Amino acid sequence: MSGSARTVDEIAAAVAADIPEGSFVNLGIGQPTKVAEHLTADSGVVLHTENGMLGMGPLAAKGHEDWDLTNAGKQAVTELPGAAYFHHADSFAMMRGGHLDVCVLGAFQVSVTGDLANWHTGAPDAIPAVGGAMDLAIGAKQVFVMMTLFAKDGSPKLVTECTYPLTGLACVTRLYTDLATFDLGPRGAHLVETFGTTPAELAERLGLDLV
Amino acid sequence: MSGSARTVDEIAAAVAADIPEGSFVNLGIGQPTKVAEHLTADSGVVLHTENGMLGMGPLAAKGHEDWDLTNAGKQAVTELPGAAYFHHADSFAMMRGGHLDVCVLGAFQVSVTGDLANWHTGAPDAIPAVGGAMDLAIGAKQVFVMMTLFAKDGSPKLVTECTYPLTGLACVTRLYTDLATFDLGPRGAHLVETFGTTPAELAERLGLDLV
Amino acid sequence: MKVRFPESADEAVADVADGSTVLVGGFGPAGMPYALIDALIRQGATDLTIVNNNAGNADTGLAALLAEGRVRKVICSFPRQHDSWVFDGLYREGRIELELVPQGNLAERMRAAGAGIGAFFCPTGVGTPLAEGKETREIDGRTYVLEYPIHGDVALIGAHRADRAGNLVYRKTARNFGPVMATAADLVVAEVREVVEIGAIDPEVVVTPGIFVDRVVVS
Amino acid sequence: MKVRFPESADEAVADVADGSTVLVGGFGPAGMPYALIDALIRQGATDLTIVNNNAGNADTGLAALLAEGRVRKVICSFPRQHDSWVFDGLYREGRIELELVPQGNLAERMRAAGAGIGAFFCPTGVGTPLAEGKETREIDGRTYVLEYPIHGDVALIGAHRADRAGNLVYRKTARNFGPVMATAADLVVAEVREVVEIGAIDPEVVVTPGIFVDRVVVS
Repeated sequence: MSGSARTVDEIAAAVAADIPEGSFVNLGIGQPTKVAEHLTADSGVVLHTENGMLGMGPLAAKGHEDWDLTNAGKQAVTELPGAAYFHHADSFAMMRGGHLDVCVLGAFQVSVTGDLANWHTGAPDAIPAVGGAMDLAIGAKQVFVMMTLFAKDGSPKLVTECTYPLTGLACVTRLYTDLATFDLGPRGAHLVETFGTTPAELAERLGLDLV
Repeated sequence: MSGSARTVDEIAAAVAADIPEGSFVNLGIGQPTKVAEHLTADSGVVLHTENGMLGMGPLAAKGHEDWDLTNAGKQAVTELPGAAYFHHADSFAMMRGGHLDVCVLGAFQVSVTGDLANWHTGAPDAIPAVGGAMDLAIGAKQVFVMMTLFAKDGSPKLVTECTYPLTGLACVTRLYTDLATFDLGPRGAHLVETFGTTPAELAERLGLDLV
Repeated sequence: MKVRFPESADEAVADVADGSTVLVGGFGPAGMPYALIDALIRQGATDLTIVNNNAGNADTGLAALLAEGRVRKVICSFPRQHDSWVFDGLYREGRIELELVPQGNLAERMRAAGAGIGAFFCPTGVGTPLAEGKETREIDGRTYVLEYPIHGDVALIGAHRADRAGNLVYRKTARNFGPVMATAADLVVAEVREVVEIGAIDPEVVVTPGIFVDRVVVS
Repeated sequence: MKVRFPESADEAVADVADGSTVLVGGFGPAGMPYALIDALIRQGATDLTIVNNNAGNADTGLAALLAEGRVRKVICSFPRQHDSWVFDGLYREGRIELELVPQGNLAERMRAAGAGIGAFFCPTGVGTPLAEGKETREIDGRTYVLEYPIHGDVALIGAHRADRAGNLVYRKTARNFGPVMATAADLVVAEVREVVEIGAIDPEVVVTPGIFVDRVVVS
């Protein structure tokens, strides 16, 4: 156990540290994009953006945007040496065919066996939108999720079974949160490390058996 | 009726004359390749070769072969201005998706409703080989066949039902032979023109009702 | 058949029929055929089904087409955006139909339409609400959902450059859906920044061969 | 993972296991990875399944591999050629298995393997002996045959040029099966004419991105 809960930046740094050298990686929209800031150039990690590019660089500097070159969040980005462009069907074939090593996603809920809910709160008046989330969930060799462990109302977001509509079944392999990191799999959630709390405290707050 | 049976070159010329201006066309291996010799430059016809090219030009001159540039028969060919290269899956997607206007094939047998048999004689000791024949048969908007109307043993090659293993069902739209041209379709074979014979003679030799 | 080069975007979309399914390229602004969409707004076709990754932004382009009540149904992966108020309003009022499709399925279903594939078993969406009511099958220990082609009557796409044979190249991530949509519609209209002579695009780098392109306009 | 540049073709194929399915690029001589095939012959793996458009020509390359009795099965579209005597002899003696696949299915089945498609309904071969015993289905009035992916343990392909990131470009019709096979195998080895520095291949013209390529050798 470390002394205090992790910030989003610390979570992103932890994710970055666990990405093997030379991996091909897709970072989901939102918090996962922060992982890029913690990847060093000599890691050889190559970023994929599902709108058709490998070798994506950082956001474009203000005033230097090229609106033909954007990421999945439609922000202007840049191109690194060794990049490649391809069309949408090829890009998702790459993803769905299992060629990406890692994708990093946010989540509303994750189950102990790795089910993911991150596209829809299930609220009746919500306009649904899925984008590439379901494709990413089933496509990458490893799916990492980063999120806070508890919702604002205090309810756990790591659960026995997701109550929100699912994005994918048994797809999340590792869960990075402010309070702990977990390995997920068919046998349940394995607690790897805690931050600002103890395993016993955490198991109680979560109401889960952690294997 | 014209005065005499057509030569292979005359059949090829007749096929070429029936290909609409600006068509995208695949010419099968063997006799159909002769059609290219009768296409004028101002026809705007663009040739597809299934090994990954549009805008194929004539055979390469002797001594000027480039063995990275071959046709489906693995002969060295040339490239015309406006050509494009693509990989095999894209090439067959183009074909099977119905984007080619015409393909021209040879045949062992064709049925009056347009079934095609051109890949296998059915001989027990024959080593089967299909290549792209089945894809071409179902892919192009129109499938023209050129062949002699009778086999060397005198048996008709336009038949009520093919006895050789099929390449495709109800796919041939027009049949060009030495003795006649036919339109084929669900209602049977319609005689368009005869060469060196009369419709009555031909119907009798074929043993078919020609609609 | 040979590609045509109409004088204007209006001429290029003049014959789009009411009730058409229109594939519209672009992912956000990148690759969006703005001039063709504006021409389609002026042209007047209605009862349209629009296929795009999104469902319009702010008050221009697709959003303007929606605002005019010309779209019966949107097939897309991500309608909800910070500036998708036109779609949001129509949807909440029940005045527009939505088929929500995972982005990879959107691309692959159009590819299938262009490639003559009748249907395909796909791993995306298994066990989720978007697979409800769909046929599933276990193949080699993995579960798949059966997905069907999305075919367009018309595709309106944005590209970077065309040659006089209709061969297209794109620029950076503006490529996105354009090459796939070009294979999947009966009538394909491309909006490009420039048209060059035949021979000026290297045959090795053509992304969309001219066989897929019916009309090209410069905007 | 990062692409490697082994010293030799022998090193590049050193770990091909007995019983592997090996996708071999090329359509006739164009795109054929001759050095890798020769290295595979020296390497000794046996009981192989070979996927190529043909089944070997004359006495070299694939034909030599067959002649050494190392191939259990060939999956191809066109084994019979004027100089396919090695295959012809083995086949007539019942010493080699043949799965004959229409050429478009060969390409599309490998694409499916690379794209995560579990199976697809395809119009090719309906009503012919090559569809016998296969599931068929009528979709929108047309009959289709269900076809399954062809996945390789190894792909050996020929390309024109690689950069140090493993991005590949091909030359003319030598492109053929290479880009598809590169997506469909666990281990992808490319034989190229030259390797250039990163940045020397324009990202717009990359045909096979480095993500698909494990090893590159110059021959």
